[in-house]
Amino acid sequence: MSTPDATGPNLSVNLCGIKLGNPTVLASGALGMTRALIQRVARSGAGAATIKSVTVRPRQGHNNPTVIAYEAGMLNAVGYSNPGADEAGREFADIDRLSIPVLASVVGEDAGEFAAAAERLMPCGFAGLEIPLSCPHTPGYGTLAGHGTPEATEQITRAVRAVTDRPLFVKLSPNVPGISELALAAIEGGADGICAVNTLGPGMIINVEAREPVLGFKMGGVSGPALRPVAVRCVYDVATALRRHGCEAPIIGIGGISTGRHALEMMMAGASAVGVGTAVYSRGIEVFGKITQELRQLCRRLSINSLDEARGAALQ
Amino acid sequence: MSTPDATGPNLSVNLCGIKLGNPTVLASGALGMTRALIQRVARSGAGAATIKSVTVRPRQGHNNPTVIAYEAGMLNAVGYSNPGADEAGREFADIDRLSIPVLASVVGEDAGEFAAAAERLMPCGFAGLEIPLSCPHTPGYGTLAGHGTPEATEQITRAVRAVTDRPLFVKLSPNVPGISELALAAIEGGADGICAVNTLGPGMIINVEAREPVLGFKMGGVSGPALRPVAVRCVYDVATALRRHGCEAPIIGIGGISTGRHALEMMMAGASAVGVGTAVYSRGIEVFGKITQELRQLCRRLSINSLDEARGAALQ
Amino acid sequence: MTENHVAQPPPAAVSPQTALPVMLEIAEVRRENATAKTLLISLESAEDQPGLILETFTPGQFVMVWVPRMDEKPYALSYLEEGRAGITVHRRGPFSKRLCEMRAGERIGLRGAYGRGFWDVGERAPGASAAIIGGGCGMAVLAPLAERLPEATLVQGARSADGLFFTDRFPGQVIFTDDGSAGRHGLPTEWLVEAVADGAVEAVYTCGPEPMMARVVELCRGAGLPCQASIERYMKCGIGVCGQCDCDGRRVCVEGPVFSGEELARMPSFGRRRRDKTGRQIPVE
Amino acid sequence: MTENHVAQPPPAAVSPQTALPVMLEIAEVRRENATAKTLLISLESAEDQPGLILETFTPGQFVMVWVPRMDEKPYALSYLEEGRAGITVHRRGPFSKRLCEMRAGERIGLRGAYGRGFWDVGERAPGASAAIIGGGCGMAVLAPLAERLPEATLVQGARSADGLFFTDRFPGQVIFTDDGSAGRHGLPTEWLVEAVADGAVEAVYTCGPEPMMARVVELCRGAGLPCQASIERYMKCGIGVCGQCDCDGRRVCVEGPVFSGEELARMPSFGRRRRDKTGRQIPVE
Ligand SMILES: Cc1cc2nc3c(=O)[nH]c(=O)nc-3n(C[C@H](O)[C@H](O)[C@H](O)COP(=O)(O)OP(=O)(O)OC[C@H]3O[C@@H](n4cnc5c(N)ncnc54)[C@H](O)[C@@H]3O)c2cc1C
Ligand SMILES: Cc1cc2nc3c(=O)[nH]c(=O)nc-3n(C[C@H](O)[C@H](O)[C@H](O)COP(=O)(O)OP(=O)(O)OC[C@H]3O[C@@H](n4cnc5c(N)ncnc54)[C@H](O)[C@@H]3O)c2cc1C
Ligand SMILES: Cc1cc2nc3c(=O)[nH]c(=O)nc-3n(C[C@H](O)[C@H](O)[C@H](O)COP(=O)(O)O)c2cc1C
Ligand SMILES: Cc1cc2nc3c(=O)[nH]c(=O)nc-3n(C[C@H](O)[C@H](O)[C@H](O)COP(=O)(O)O)c2cc1C
Ligand code: FES
Ligand code: FES
Repeated sequence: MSTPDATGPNLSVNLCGIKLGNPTVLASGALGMTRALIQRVARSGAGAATIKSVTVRPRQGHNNPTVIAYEAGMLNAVGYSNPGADEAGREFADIDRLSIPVLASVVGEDAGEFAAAAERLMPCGFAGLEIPLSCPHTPGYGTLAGHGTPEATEQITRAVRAVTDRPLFVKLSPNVPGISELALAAIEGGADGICAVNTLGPGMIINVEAREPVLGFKMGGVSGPALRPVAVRCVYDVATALRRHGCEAPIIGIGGISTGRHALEMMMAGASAVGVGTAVYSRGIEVFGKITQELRQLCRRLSINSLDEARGAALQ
Repeated sequence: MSTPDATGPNLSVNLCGIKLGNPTVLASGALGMTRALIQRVARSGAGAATIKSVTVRPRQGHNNPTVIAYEAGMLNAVGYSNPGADEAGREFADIDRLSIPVLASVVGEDAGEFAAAAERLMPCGFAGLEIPLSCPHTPGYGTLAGHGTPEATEQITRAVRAVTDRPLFVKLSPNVPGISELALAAIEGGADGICAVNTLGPGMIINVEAREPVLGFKMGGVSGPALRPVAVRCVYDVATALRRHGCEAPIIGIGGISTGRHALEMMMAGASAVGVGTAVYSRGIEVFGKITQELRQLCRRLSINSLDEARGAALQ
Repeated sequence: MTENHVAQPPPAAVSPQTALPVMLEIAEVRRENATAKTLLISLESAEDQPGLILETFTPGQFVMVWVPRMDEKPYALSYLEEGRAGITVHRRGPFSKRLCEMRAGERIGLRGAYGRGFWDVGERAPGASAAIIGGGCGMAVLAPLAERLPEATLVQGARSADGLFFTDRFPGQVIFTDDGSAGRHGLPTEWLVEAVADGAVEAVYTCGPEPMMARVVELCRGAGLPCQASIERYMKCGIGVCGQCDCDGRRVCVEGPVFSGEELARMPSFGRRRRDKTGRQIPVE
Repeated sequence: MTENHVAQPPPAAVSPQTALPVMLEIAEVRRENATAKTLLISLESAEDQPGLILETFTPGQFVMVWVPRMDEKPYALSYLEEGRAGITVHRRGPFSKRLCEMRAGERIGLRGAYGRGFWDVGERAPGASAAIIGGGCGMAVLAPLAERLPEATLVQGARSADGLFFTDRFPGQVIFTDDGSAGRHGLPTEWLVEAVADGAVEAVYTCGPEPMMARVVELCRGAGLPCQASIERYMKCGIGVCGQCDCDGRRVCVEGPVFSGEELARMPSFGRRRRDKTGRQIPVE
């Protein structure tokens, strides 16, 4: 899987020891609710996958509509619905039997809940762990709970770091004045890598006939094409800051990636791998294989033999 | 002009005494570099227009590319190129002779420069004045100069308030954790109304062949469809905060408006009028007449007789 | 005859890039039985708010129905006529209750139609020798199919007479009730057992309570008959992205809700487990 | 003959929703004269990076040329052949100097072609009796037009022999030099004065230094001849949104760069004032 294609560029990626055959990663929240769907994502060619975020206790989430799409992207306010860490632990038991590495994703209202959820899930065999501190539309969580400050970032990261040795990624919000500070705080707290970014905004779409916001929670995070340039800039900022601090922590670049060209753009901004969520809607579940194929062709045309050559190529 | 169409809904708007025949306003930076183009915008049916932002001294701005468009919106990093307040004063002399009200827009590196530019320009006959505290891509200005904090907002607003009696609008950034605080700070500083919002991000688009960001300044503010849901939510937040404080200051909602439906959506979120920038590209300079016509038909179909009935209809 | 002639289902219609509810006026409300109503919705203003995909509608596809300030849930289109679409709602919980209280002139939001409906219908599938077997509200899903296959035998099962659907719409149908208050006493699967024994049926389409469908699929499998069933799973996005409607790795909203008997045979949860709103697995029925 | 037959210019091509440079390889560099070179650019990889709008190219349209880490400026397409497009660059300041130093194999970014080119060319406009009058680098703009109007008289003016363009490409052209080092001694406008007097010309297309074009437009106006001129203004966006290229309320990038004599007569800045990068008005020439 991580063996380079004899006839093409080497698309394999090593994320703190996690080996990916290609840089596409299922982003948290798309499909990753069940083991069976993650298996399908693996079959469709993803390099790795992230499960939908899990809390200690079960959550119903917001009422529908929770996911809507407009011409420039998607808005969602799912509200962290999930069956709770115990049930998720059963769902994802022996997850390391899958053909690709799978990352856990856990959230909580405070550092203790983050750590508790991580502790319950990690024995399933997850290759690594992501902690989003950045959801813009769930009261009690993410930016609505102040998790997006450097202090909270460092504190929560430290708490989770204490319960797992597996590679730990902190997922940041694009809706902050200085994302680099947050990245450095995460590294300070013990993170091995950064996921950038979570959804933008939040945004709102109002139906004028109903005189009412469409989403059940009224507002939701923006993903897809609308987010892409902001996400690329965030990755560029984070990569620049990490370099400046001599830190080699990898970045998973997430936001609006739907083609091989987008993936390469994100990697040139400094990402080692790319997360894909909304494009499952616009290009189908086969999007992982499609992106990888396009990336392979593009690298060939541009004489890029390995992703190491591309990573950060646009940084100063 | 402000007389309601006998056969249709009343689309006129009164912005702190500034009378608009319809709610479309040319947003600052699109076309508003010259008096002649503002005249064309007036002929194409805009309710009002804003000039491109002016500084005390002339500025070259950033190198090209300064404006690019991708599938979900536009990125710009013009960098406040302008001929300076003296030359702009000549360009826009007797601007009150135009058939529509025109708003000045001034920026500076500090409160004193804002006030100086305003003092030089207002005698031209501008109907009102906008001060953007929110540009995300010009060092020394806007959010890159810390103008987007409640303290700076109040201070700069107060300085400009001291030099003009005309309606004063403060233009806010969507890239802040709490836009409502900024709106309240602006009102506290003496603003008569709020413009929400300036561009998003910044964002970055990298050309993978060139391995280089496309914009001359590498990153730039995102406008157009990508911005719309975030802008609508910002207006919704600001309107909610102003209501809660019993403040009736009007909001000019700006961001991604290109159809009558978008305009109505923005007004239902709490805006009294709507700014239009990027849509000059996507629908041509005739966009103002098109939006107004679509808005008229939509209001008719929804039995909305005056925009007062629509304004804030989606607020709780 | 093998299952092969239905084994290559067509891909679901390509999703448009927008998925936003379109508000439409209810033109007429019809009572169908003691607990169900049909809302006939005017498509007149759908032109002003583009987004619906009805040109390519196939029976079995569903729409997401939005009641502002409340919720949005999936309902099959039970009618699609010139200028009107209909959903038939069985009163179960608070949302379906609210829909059943709607009156003509009120507006609801629709997006869709989504999903993969019944396929190979009326072209390669046998007409006269096909059976359409509905149970309860499953009749809403099957009705447009029954209209396109007028030669097929329509068999409906209900608890009792006051739970029957569309008795006037399909006069020739075979009716079963659990309590014998109308039609034959018993379950519609009994009809299928006989028909299979007589060799009188060559293809089966079904929708109803999952245990009933599981029995139908099992019978068809035993007899080597092609069969399609429309299943229900909790839905959120309706467009294949959230994963909520998963049934053994298949997203019911885009790869279903109609599946072939072959597919269902490879889905161990069918007839056994579904997921609630949190994603937790719970038993079916 | 009135100006009416060119008075209704077609609208500029509808902009696509993306405006991003496409990086293309320079296939060949040709020296045109002492200070100008032509870059012939391969369109081969344009398919992989869609964005160029060349199918609808009309002579007079321009592309925005990007040199990464430097700047992006407008250049007319001087060639458009199977698989290749060309720009001809006169060395003036640092950017054009950099372009003139480019070698085959290097890549530059292009977006466009943008703007309104010459119109009614070869259909309603007279062929044999048309004149194309170019001065200096204006020849780059006019060359594709001259190719489409082979019957027209092409008149070129230059300071001296070593500033001439395309002498081999258009062998039949009439040449003027300020110093008499080649062709006739004097200005190409002198040719127009004579031709007008002889009644030998029925339509004029021009591009060159603005004072020259102003004189051409004035002569045509006096003679009642239809005329089109391509003008230069400082450009930023190239797509009609920033307002930088304004000339009396017309955006040169989308409503121009080609204007009719009638339009130019209503543009008081033509031949007099342009704007620098800050937007300040400065005298032309
Ligand atoms: C593809 C599909 C087509 C359907 N077509 C019809 C139809 O034509 N007529 C009809 O009456 N009903 C139909 N349903 C069921 C309908 O969507 C509702 O589930 C039902 O009306 C009960 O909702 P409630 O809120 O009133 O009751 P509740 O008490 O909330 O729910 C009753 C049961 O319905 C299920 N349910 C609730 N919400 C959803 C949801 N968002 N998605 C899926 N299942 C849910 C749950 O399993 C729950 O146990 C369909 C469902 C699906 C998936
Ligand atoms: C529609 C159009 C078509 C053009 N076609 C050609 C062509 O085919 N061949 C050619 O050599 N040149 C052409 N130009 C001019 C070209 O864009 C550059 O202006 C020129 O090459 C000088 O640039 P520089 O930076 O080297 O010199 P500078 O010293 O920077 O500029 C010299 C002068 O060029 C003008 N200029 C500079 N930048 C721009 C700009 N971004 N937009 C418009 N004018 C500018 C200024 O008035 C300046 O005084 C065209 C311009 C326009 C508007
Ligand atoms: C429907 C949906 C649900 C999501 N749920 C989660 C989640 O539970 N946890 C999380 O960290 N991010 C969540 N996200 C954010 C994505 O992981 C991702 O950061 C974002 O959507 C940007 O990537 P994209 O443009 O490829 O979708 C969700 C996104 C979507 C669209
Ligand atoms: C090319 C361009 C230049 C702009 N220049 C300015 C400016 O000088 N001052 C300002 O306040 N806003 C400026 N803006 C922001 C717009 O006024 C507006 O807030 C933003 O573009 C969102 O609206 P839109 O989506 O309708 O374009 C500029 C926007 C664009 C696209
Ligand atoms: S309901 Fe979201 S994937 Fe099916
Ligand atoms: S260059 Fe921007 S409007 Fe013409």
